[in-house]
Formats: sequence, structure tokens, C-alpha cells
Amino acid sequence: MSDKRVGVYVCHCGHNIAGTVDVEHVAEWAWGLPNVAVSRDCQFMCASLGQDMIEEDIREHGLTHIVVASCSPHMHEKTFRGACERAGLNPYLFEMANIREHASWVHPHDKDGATDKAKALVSAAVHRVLQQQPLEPLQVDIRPETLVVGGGIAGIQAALEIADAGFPVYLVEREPSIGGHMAQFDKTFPTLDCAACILTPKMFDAGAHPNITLLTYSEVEQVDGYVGNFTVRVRRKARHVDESLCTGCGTCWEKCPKKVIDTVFEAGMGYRTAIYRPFPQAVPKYPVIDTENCTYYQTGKCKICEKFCPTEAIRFDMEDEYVDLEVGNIVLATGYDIFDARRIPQYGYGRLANVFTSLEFERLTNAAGPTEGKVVLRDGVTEPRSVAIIHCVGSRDKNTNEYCSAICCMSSLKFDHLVMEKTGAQVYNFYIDMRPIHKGYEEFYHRILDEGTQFIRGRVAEITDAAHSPEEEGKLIVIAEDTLIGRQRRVPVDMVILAAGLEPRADAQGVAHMFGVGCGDSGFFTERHPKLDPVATMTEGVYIAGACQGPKDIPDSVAQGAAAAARILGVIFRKQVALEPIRASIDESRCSGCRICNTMCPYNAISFIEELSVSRVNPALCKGCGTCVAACPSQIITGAHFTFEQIMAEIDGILVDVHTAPPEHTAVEAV
Amino acid sequence: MTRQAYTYYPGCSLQHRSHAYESSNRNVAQALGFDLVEMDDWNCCGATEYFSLNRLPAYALVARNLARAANEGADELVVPCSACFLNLHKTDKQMAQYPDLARSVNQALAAGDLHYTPGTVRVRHLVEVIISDIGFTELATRITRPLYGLKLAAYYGCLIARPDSIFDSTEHPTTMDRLFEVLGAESVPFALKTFCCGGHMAQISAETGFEMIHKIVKNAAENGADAIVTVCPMCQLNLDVYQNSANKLFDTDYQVPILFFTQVLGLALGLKPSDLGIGQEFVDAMPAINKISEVPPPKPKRERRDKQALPMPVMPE
Amino acid sequence: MKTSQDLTFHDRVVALTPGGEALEQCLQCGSCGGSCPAGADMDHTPRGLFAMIRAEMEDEVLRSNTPWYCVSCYACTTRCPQQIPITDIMYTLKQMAIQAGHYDHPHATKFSETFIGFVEQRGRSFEAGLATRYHLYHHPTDMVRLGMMGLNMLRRNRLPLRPKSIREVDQLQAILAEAKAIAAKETYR
Amino acid sequence: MSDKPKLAQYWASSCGGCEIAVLGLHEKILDVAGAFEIVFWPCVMDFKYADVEAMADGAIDVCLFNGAIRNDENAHLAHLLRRKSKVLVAFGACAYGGSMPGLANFTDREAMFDWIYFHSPSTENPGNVRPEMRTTMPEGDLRLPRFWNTVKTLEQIVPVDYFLPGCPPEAGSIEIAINAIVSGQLPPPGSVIGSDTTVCDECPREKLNKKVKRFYRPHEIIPDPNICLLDQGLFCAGIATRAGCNARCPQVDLGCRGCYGPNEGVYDQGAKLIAGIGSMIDADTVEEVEAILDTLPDPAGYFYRFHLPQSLLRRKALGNGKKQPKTEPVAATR
Amino acid sequence: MSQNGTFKPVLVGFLCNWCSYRAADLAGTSRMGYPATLRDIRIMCTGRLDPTFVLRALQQGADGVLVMGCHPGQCHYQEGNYKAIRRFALLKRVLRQMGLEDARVQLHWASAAQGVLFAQTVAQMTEQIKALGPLDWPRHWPDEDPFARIALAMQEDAHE
Repeated sequence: MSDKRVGVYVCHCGHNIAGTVDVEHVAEWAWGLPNVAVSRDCQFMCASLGQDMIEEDIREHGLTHIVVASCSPHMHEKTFRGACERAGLNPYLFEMANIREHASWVHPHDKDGATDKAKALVSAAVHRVLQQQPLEPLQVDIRPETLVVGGGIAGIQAALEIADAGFPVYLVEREPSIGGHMAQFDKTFPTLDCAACILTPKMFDAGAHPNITLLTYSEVEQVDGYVGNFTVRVRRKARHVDESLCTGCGTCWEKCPKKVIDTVFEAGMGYRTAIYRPFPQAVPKYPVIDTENCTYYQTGKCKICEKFCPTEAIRFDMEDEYVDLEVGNIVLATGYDIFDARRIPQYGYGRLANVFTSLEFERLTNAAGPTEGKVVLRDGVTEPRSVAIIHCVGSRDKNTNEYCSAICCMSSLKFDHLVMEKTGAQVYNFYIDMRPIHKGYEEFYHRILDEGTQFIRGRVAEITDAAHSPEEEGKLIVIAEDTLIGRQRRVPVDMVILAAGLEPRADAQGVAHMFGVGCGDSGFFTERHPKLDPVATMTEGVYIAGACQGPKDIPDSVAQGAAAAARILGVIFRKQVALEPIRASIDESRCSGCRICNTMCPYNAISFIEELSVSRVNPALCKGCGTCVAACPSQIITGAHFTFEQIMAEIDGILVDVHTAPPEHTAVEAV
Repeated sequence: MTRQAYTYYPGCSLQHRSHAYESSNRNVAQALGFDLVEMDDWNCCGATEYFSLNRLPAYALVARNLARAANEGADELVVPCSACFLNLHKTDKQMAQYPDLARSVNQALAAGDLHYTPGTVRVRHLVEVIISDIGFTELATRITRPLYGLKLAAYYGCLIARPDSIFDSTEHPTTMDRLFEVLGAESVPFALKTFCCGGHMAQISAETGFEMIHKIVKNAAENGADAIVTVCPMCQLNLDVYQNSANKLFDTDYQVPILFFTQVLGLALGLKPSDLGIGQEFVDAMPAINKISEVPPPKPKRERRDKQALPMPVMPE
Repeated sequence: MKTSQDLTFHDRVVALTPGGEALEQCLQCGSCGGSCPAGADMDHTPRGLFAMIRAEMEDEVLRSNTPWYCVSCYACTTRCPQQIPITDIMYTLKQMAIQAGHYDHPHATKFSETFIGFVEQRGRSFEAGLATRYHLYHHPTDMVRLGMMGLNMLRRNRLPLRPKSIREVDQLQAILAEAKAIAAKETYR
Repeated sequence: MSDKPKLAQYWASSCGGCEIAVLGLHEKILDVAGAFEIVFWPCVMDFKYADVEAMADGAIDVCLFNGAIRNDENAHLAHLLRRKSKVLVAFGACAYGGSMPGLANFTDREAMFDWIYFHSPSTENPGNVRPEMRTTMPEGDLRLPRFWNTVKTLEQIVPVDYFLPGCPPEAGSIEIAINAIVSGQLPPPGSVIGSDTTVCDECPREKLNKKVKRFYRPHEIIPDPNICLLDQGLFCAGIATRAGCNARCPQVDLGCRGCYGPNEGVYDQGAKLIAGIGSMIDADTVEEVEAILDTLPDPAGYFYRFHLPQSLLRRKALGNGKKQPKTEPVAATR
Repeated sequence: MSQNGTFKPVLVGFLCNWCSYRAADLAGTSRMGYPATLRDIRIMCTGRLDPTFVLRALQQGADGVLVMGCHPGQCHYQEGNYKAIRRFALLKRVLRQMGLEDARVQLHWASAAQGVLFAQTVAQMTEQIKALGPLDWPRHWPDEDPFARIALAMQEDAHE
């Protein structure tokens, strides 16, 4: 151990650390730690001056290990590893002590405590670094194919960007057509252009692109492998229509006698047939048979579609197929679900007929929707003369979802305009705060104000049909405190639109699990860094785009789709990617073959070699979590960079000032 | 499965102004084959009053009951009054949630040689006990006199629906409505089923109280209810005793009798109205009871769906 | 340990309410005021009161009739998107108003005090006594109407004239005395 | 005086099984007798402590010390033999890890005496007799060595050169050790003489993917003779126990007891059993996990059966974990 | 360890890299104060927590050990925290048998967004440990052998 020479650098971070922690004292004290050959304090370690100092000391003082006490390793570990590398030192012989986020910033009123803690953390890092080994990152090749999961606007954008750059893309969509939620909308804020007009060309491009393989009515079932080399199993649900023969002429669905409520595309507001194409602009144009509702599958009779199909494309015996795709990178763009407004029973959705959700209203107002764009009450004929739009339904509410759904203010303003344009009804908006925060949004708000909408600042307490006065009879009464006047108000209206929030897809947890990404508190997929890395995830090679990452509107979804594509293109062009060498390895000469570790690995990186009766780790599959390392009762699995010896040294180091001395001899009573 | 016997906390109201509830509870319990064993030397829960005056004594007052019930070896305490239920339940819950509170309360209890460990006694409302422990299937087999033709408004009041609903929802519970259907009666739509009866408001600010009472009675009457069914002596008192005062204030003449749920349950079990304390109410219940028919009403025809109408949102079962 | 003098009014309200910290999270959305069945009679909506608490308007808050109109229905509490225990805060405000001698709405207090007087004395409430004593002192003009009602109650066997007591009144009184003693020196977190 | 190396063997707090184990070498014991001059072995020959005290320091070439350190006498002999021996071997599980006597570290002296002399169902003690360090009799004072609160391993008292694990050490292991000593080809001091893998390596049972929904005690099921006992829910410490015994216990349907102690490099055998056994639990909620663990009573007893005094924590907390004031003797707490 | 007679506990924390370490970072960037009692060690996942680490920390003088990871269902490695739950439950049982109070060793969850929860957890545990007093584990090995101090010291050296 004597030939090891540790350099310790304690950062002031301006006043950030030095304001609380006695930085000079810590640096002085660190001279006394084992093998410390250099200990200095510095204003800003991350600045070039600080980095240069490390490099010079390595060269001049022959330092073999480096400790920097500054901020979180999530902030600058890479920076300092780079400095070590430039000076010819293996970057894994560097260790960081987090004395800013974990000390100075959280103990501002306890300078002594913060200084003691900083000393303990520095000591821990010094003890640990002495045990660290040089490691080499793992280089893996990147396949050029990309999988995009989800054919909404974010997924379409990502697929097109990559395909246009000349690389193959598989675009998987669970519904019969790509298009996503955007295809359900009529107008888009704030410009009020028609959603179909701007979406359809993109859908067509995606469908016709030579580099894009469209896998609609399909779902990913299994993901194996790692960045550059994923193997993905996709289930292609049986369409029961032979795509090579179908011309999309529409005879089948025109003849189909079975009508069912379309809860997906029409949001429960309209009907479709058992063999159906969700909407006229669908891509691909082929219909599917919904076997749960098709009369033939229920009773064995009917087959009318088959009879009328001019190209004999109907295939009742078609079965689900599986295809295995080899891809280098994955974009998750699985979108969102709309908040189920029944979870706020006081708003009466599902009980009071004329309470609609925003998605229902989108269909109502869509020229291709069930009412051909007429805004009417649930009876299908009556035009409302007064409409209330309730903001923040299932958003900003600890009882449902605590987050802001980001799009409801703007879509409510859009509804205001559409209702007034189509019916001339008086519109009331009940809101907590208005948040029109992007370019052109505030202007749109002003326009709607000009158009004569009433804005009542107050979260709606309840919506009831229990009238208290003649003018309330037969109406829906919206009860809220108008917080601007501090009085309770009862506003009778004909129609209520609930601006329901956005939620993670119901199966988001399962999808996250399958692709190895995390879900935050809200259930949306977690990005690698909320500010600086918003489309990458903790799993190398898996990216996220669109509303699966958090509520967002169309422009943001498109931007994220493109951003994910740009990240992936960068990786594809590099052809190789370096992986952190934090990997487990088994000393096979000492493995007893007890197989405790075999069930531990979530990535199936551990296999049991029967003939040798030992277990083995596939380093490319291992993600370095260390659960097998902890499990091994023989202690012969090594978790690189988080070895037993390193962590034990860190524990001893962190308690350097409280190491319990051998107990003093105490008098013992006579027996 | 129902137990043989439950430790029972009747509460003050059932001892005087709501005898009817007490007698119907006892007789229904007997008919259903379980005992309500009154806990020894219980004291008033303090209603909503004590918490307004002095927080800690209020908790201590309630906790004395919990501690004594625990000392009796009870792991459950069945309460028929919603206010008592809330106070007992809330004290137990908050003592568990806030250790500081539990410490102070137990410090006070120690003056009476008592101690209460939160979570020891599960406080339950009688209606929930009957519905969950016996269950609809079993209840259906016990019905000897179905309440055909009787239209009832299920009035839950606040304190079993909130702050923690003992049923399905804090806003629009439907469990008791299902009970009425099991009894053969019809449950009418009732928007104000969890709207407050006003509590002590009728005493301290009569007009405020009467307005609330009037809203509830009006909504039930307009939906065709023959009677409003409650689970709480306070609700019954307000809606019943002050119904005419409220009528006077609003110049209406609603006459909707207010019954306890054990009274209608008792009727369906074949008990005599007099055994159920019917007759003690201010708004006479007999006209409603006389509406009960021997034969089930004809099934309402399913309305044909209007071709133009839009589908209602699909409700999951 | 801070004493009440060191704390702001806001802090004291929070400290005296189990779960009261949530008060700091008020969004001023008005769900409470909209939900309140007695809201129309309140001089300030609960939301307004919370803003006043934040603004340290102690005097106005404790003189407000709002807490006294609270019917303890918990509608605001369950609907509050920030899960503020509003009903419990109303209890706290009533208690603080009484201690400050600030309330301008003695009916409710006197009703509560009369009610609790019986409970403290006997361990049970006493309806007949409550009605007569409370109205005799505070609403003597109402006695005629009340007398009629009392008679009706009596006729229906709903108004026993003899109060009941619990057996171990001593135990209860000892507990309550101790609780009051603790409450009197209630320390603030 | 012969030129043969001088051998001593001593029996501190232990059952004596280690002594028998040496005899278990059968005819090879004669080789031992032939190779060494036995200078101290109270179990088989008459020696007095004074004989040892009279030796020059370092006069003994090899001392095989078995038994844990339980009282002043054990400690005295440990120091004495250390001083007189060139090579001190902690022989067997008691000297190495504390073993059965070490399980007393789950309690303390007072509680133990109380139980043994007063409360145990098999105790009959009409005179309320209890051992005292000093008893005055007409003939004079009788003295007993002081009985300690805490059992220690030999290494916790004096520096030890080699450790020979096992309860008792297998004849094969003893032979290896003796041969090494005789031939002078000793491993570096401080080594444990034995294998550096675990019992599973020697166990012929077939190992499966370890997931259990409950544990069984040996009387509850008849195990499949070919399948790993742990896979069948029977506790076996083999996964975390140094190999060397040829998996004796698992071979006869009995889960490994763990007597060979932790594997090479392991600080705490119990911790490794917690990790290993804990990893097998097939449940995701705390409630389910607890329900499964309810079927494994006394985990600390199982996991530290042979090595409690040697483990990281070494003994159960005295005084309920509360720190005692420095002035008060620790032994006074119970 | 103690200043002016007040006991300031020393807690060793094992924080998972993805959730609770980031929660601690967030507590820092948001300047949420908490007592300077916790000294944290980063591990990639609570599934990496070797029970030996906890025992070592207690043996080396920690008054308590706080293990924190991602909420169940939110593990970066899918299910490492479930493995932690299982091993931890067993560890707790053993520690209980060793006479250790439950509050000394705790397992909690905090997502990367829960800086507040992280700070609260540290504050709460600090209070609990303060109430229990110092652990000072080696004092539980009353040393009756006057020579043993030397031996122990040598042994400690051997481990370094």
C-alpha cells in the first residue's frame, strides 16, 4: 500500500461550500489520512485551473489516486475522470466526496457539523480510493436499426428523422393505425389549424417511407440485450385481413351488421363496426376484425364481410404472429391516457349526462366525429346555450394527480373558441391559475378573453342537478367559490366540459419494466436528467419522447421525438458506444455452484454452467446493480468499482473519527 | 361471517331522543342472530362541541372509551351514531398518525389509570357491520317481507362518508342503495345523499340549519322518495323534527318521513313497526309504510335508445 | 422549545392542528369555499381565512364568524386538493377565538359550553337540560317555540327529563382535569 | 530431551471433541507421537501448569489450542501457551469462532447463572447454591476462576498463527495441518487451514434455482436425497460455510450447521447467511416476506451457531442496547 | 461524539445511486436543512447492500444505519429493492435477536424527486436515535481480560 500516493482536492465552490464548511481545515486535516501525498483546497475545482492542478500533481508528484471533495458525482464525476485520464491516470482511480449537496447546502446553520461531515466524507473517499482498481470501459457495436414504440406524433417524428437520415426504423403501434391522440382532435391550439391537415401528411410519409417498417396492431412482448444489440419480440395481433390483398375499399365495414361503441378513437362517443378502420385517414388503410365483438367469433355465423370482400382478403383463421427484431436503439413514445373523470365523483361524470370530458368534446367538435362537428348535448340534438369548462380535473390535486397536466389551459381556451364559434353559447371557465406559457399562447388567451368568455377563478367544488331555484331547474349547476370576490357561486349551465388531465398509460409500469426504464412518482417515464438529458433514460440505448415522459403538447412532443432521433443518430454514426465497466464477475475457481445468484439477475446475465457446476456472468448483459454480489454467500462475486473491499474501506473511513477504541478495562463485580 | 356478539357503544342520543334507533338496532340484531353487548360505563363522545372548545380534553374524552373498550378485550367497537363513530374513529386514527398527540392523550388518560395504544380497537359503524359481515347474499335470504313499491332515499350524511368513507366513495356512495334493492325497495336518485344536515346549526343559527334541511328534503321529495333513510340520530333529528320549521321558512309542505336504516331493515325482516320504534318520528311514517305492496312492481321498460343520442360513458361494474 | 410568544399566528394555528403543516400548501383554489354547505353565511370563505392567517391578521381571523358556521361535514377536507385538514383547522380557530375572548358569536360557544358542561359533570350529554338551559340563558324569546317542540318530543318519548350519569365519573373528571392541565401548558412544536 | 519438535495441546472451554478428533486419526496418531515430543496434553497425560510455566519462552514448537475463552483460567493458559509456543494453532471451531460456548453471548453471566442454578426445569437446588469466586470453608478459602460475561475466541485474547476450523476438525484437515507443520511448509501466519470455497462445492446434491415460499424444520418433511436441501426449504448453512468437511451433514439429509466458519475473505458468516437465505425468499411484500420468515425461527441462532464471538457484533447487546454509564460495571446489567 | 454533553448521533447511510442519492442531491440543491448526522455511502442499488456493511458500520461506532432506495416498483434495476426488502427483513430479525432496537437500522424509500422526504427521514431518524442514546457497540463486549486490549488492537491493525 505504501507505493500508493493519493491527491486530495477540496473545493470551495465559491461560497457554496466554503461558506459553511471550513474548507482549508478539511484540506489540512486530510494530510493525516493514509497515503495522502498532496492535499489542497481550491476555489473552483471544476474550472480549468482546478483540473489543471490535478493533472500537474499527477505528473509532478506521481499521484496514483485522486479524491475531489466538491459536489455530487452526478454533477462532475465525468469532469474529474477526464482530468485524470488526460494525465495518464486510469479514471477509475478517482473518487469524489460530495460535500456540497450532502453537506454545506443542507447544514447551513451547523458549520461544525458540516465540517465534521465533510471530513468524514473525505476520509471515506480516501479509504475507498486506495482499494480502487483501474478499469476499462466496455466497447460495444451499435446496430443501425431503431425501434420506435408508439405511433403518435412523437413516435412518428422520431421515426421520420431517423429514416430520413438513411437508417432503418421499426415503428410499432398497438392500434390498427398510427396517429395517436392527435388524430382524434379537430383543431390545434393556438393557431387553430386542423389536426388532420398537419398530421395526415406525416402519417402518410411514415407509412410510405422505404426505411420505415410499420408494425401496427402490434405490441412489444419482450426485450433482451443491451445498447447496440437489443432483441425485441413483437406480437403482431391477427388483423384477420390479408394486407397483400386488401385495397381498403371499405365494403366490409359498410356491410358489417355489428355496431359497437368505439371507446378508443371515438372516446366512447360514437360507434364503429366489428370489422373496422378507426378513421378514414388511417395508416395503414387496412381494417381489422375485433374478435371480441364480431358475430362470427361469438356465434360461428355471419361472415358477411367475407362474402362481400371483392378481393377475398378476409382471413378468419389468421393467428397472432411473433417477429423478432434486432435493433441498436429504442425510442419509447407510448403517450398518455386521459384521466378517468369518474374518480372525482362530485363532478358527476358518468352520472350526469351532459358532463363531458375534453376528449369526448374533441370528438364532438370534430367534423369527422359522431355528430359531424355539431356541438350538442348528450341527446344528440340540443345545442347548449351555456357551457362550463372545468380546468384542472385530475391535475394539481393530491387526491388524484399532483402534477399540472400542462395542456388543459390551452385546450380549454381552444374549446371556448370552438363552442362560441359553433353555438354562440355563453362559456364559463373555472380555473385555478391560467398557464398559457409558450409562444403565442398568451396572445391566444387574450383573443379568447376578447371573444367574451367568462373566467371564474375558483376550483369547482361540485356539479349537481339538484336545483334550488327555478332558473336552476333542468340545468347542471356548477358550484364554486369565485375566489376573486370571495363568494360561493352557483352557475347553471347546459353542458359541462371537464378538462381532464393526462396520466401515464395504464400499463406504463409494465412497459417501463420491460424496457428497463424508471417511472417517477407520477408514473411517467423518468428521463436521465430533468434538465440536461431529457430524452435519454437510465438504460443506455433506450430513449423517451412525447407524453410518456410527462404531460406535454404537440410542439413539445414533436421536439422530443426529433431530439431522441438526434441522440440516436449520433450513436449510430459513432458505430460504437463505451459502457461503464461497473460489472459483476464470478471467480469460477472458487464458485461452489450453490446457485443463489441465479435468480437474482433481472437481466438474466447470470447463467449456470452445468458441466463445471459454476455460475457465470455475461458482462454485456450485466448492468452492475450488484444484487448478485450482495447475495453471494461465498463472497466470490466481485462488483467492479463497488467491491466488498471498497465499500468496507469506505465504511471504516467514514467513521474514522468515531472508530470505537478498544473498550477500556472495566471493573467486574465478583462472582 | 358475522360474530356472535359485538361490543357496542350506543352513544347518548340513542339513550334519549333516538330511542327508536336503539330499539330497532337491538331487534334487528336479534333477528339477524347477533348480540350488541353494550360496553361498560362509556361516556359521551363530545359530539362536535368539545373539539371546538378544547382540543386535548376532547381527544381524552373520546380516548377514555377506546381505552376502556380495549381493557374489556374488545378489538372492535360497533357504533350506530355517525358523530360518535367519527370521533372514536378519528381519535384512534390521529393518535396513530401523530405520536405527540398520542403521548399527550395517554398522559391525560393516565390520570384515570388508563392507557390506549392506537390501533387496538377497530371502530366500526353499525351499518357497515351489517352490510359487510352479514352481506347482501345472506341478508337476501332473511327477508320475509320485501318492501315492494317503497321508494327510499339513501341518506348517508357526512360523517360516515367523510373524512374517510366506510363505503365506496366520499361523495356518492352506493352501498346503502344496494341494500335497499336487496330489501325489495327502490332506491331513488338522490344528489344530496352526502350533503350535511347542518348538525347543531339548527340550534345555533336556525335559518342556516333550516336551509340545509330543506335542500335535502326537497331533493329527496322531488326524486319521488317515500322516505329518507338515515344512519345517524343527528341527521334523523334535524330532518324530522325541523322539517316543518324548514317548510315554514320556505313556504313548502314536504312531509317526508325520516327513518333509521335498521327500521326499514326490520320491516323487511318481518318485525312489527312498533318493535322498531316507528311512531316516535315527527313526520308520520305510516303513510309510507302503507305503500308497501305484496307484489313486486313491474319492471320498468328499458327505454329504447334514441338513435341520435350519444352514448353515456361506460361505467365499469 | 419555542413558546407561543415566539411563534407567529400562522405557526400557532399549524402547531395546534394535527396535520396542520398542510396549511402552508394552500393554493387558494376555493374548493373549500365552494364545497361548504354553510358557506353563504360565512363572512369569509375558508380560503379567504387562510390567506388572512398567512397575512397574520390574527384579530380579524379570530373575530370571523367562519369557524362558527362550520358544520363539521368535512366536505372541504376531502375535496381539498392539497389535503389540508380544514375542518380541524376550524376547530383550532374556534378554540383560539375562545381563548382570546375574541368571538363575536356567542351562541355557538354557549351551546358548546352548555353541552360540554353536562358531559363534564355526568359523562353523558343531557338533551332536555341542554335545550332548557341553553335557550333560557341565550334565547329566552325562543322558549315558547321550544317549549312546544319539547312537548312534542316528550309525547314521542324522545326527551327523558332525568339526566343519566356514568358510574366512574371520578375517573373521567380526573382525565379531563389532567388533559386541561396539559393543554394549558401546551407546547408548540 | 529429544530433537523432535515439541507439541502441546490444551483444552479450554469446549466439549473435548477436538481431543477425540486427534485420536480419530487412528493409526496415524502414532505418526504424530513419533514425529513430536508431547510436552503438555492434560487430557491424556499428567502435566501441571507449573511445568509449562517452568519452560523457556518459545520452548513449545506447536501448540494446538482448542476451546473458547470463557474464564480467567482459560485466558491465563492462552497467554501462557502463547508465550511458550512458537506456533499457536486455534484448533477447532471453539478456539476459532467461539462455537457452542459462544452461543452464551446471546445472554450474559447473571442471566445464565440464574437460569442454570435456579430456574431451569431440571434444576434442583434446595440450598440455593451458586458458584462464588471465593468460598470460605473450614479448611480455608476455595477459589474458582472468574467466569466471564462474554465468550471470546482465542484470537481475541492472544495473537494466533493458524486456524483449523471444524467441530471437530475433520481428520483430513488435521492431517494436512500436521503434515504442513512437520514438513515446515506452512502457509503465511494468520491463515485458516482449509479450502477457499464453500460446502456446496463438495456437496453432491443437485442445486436448483433457489426460491422458497416457506422453510421447513427437519421433522416436517422427508427431503429428496438428491436435491439441494435449501431448494427444499430446509435450512443449510453450506452456502456460506468454508468447505473441508466433504459435506458430511448434507450427505445424511442434515443441513450444514456451519462449523467450518466463514469462507475466505468473509468478515461475518451470519451476514452472508442473511444475504444468501434472504435472497431465496420468494415474496415481494413486507407482509409476505415476514410470513415466510416466520417459518425460520431463531435465525441468529442458526446463522451464528459456531461463530458468534468471532462475528462483527460478537455478542448480543447487554442492557438492551442502551449505553451504560461509564462508572457502572457492565456486568451489573441484565 | 458529544459536544457540551448533548449527544449527536452518527448515522451511516447507504443510498442507492438512482433514487435516494439523487433525493439527497435534491435536498441539497433545494437547500432543505437536516441534521448533520448522516454520513452517506453511495451504492448502485439497495440490492447491493451486503448485510456485512450494516454490521460493520455498527461495529465501527455508528449509532444507526439508514438504508434508502427507490420505491418498490421504481427500482432502476427493476427489482433490486425487493431483494433489499427480503434481506433486510431477515437482517432485522437477527439484529433484534442481538438486542438492537428497531429504530437503529432502518430501510426507507425516496425517489429522486423526494428531497423533502429524504430530509425528513434523516431528521426523524436522528430524533429517534437521540432518544435511544449512543450505541457504542464495542462496549457491549465487556473486556474482562486485562491483556486483551493489546490483542484487540493488534487484531484491528490486522484488519486495516
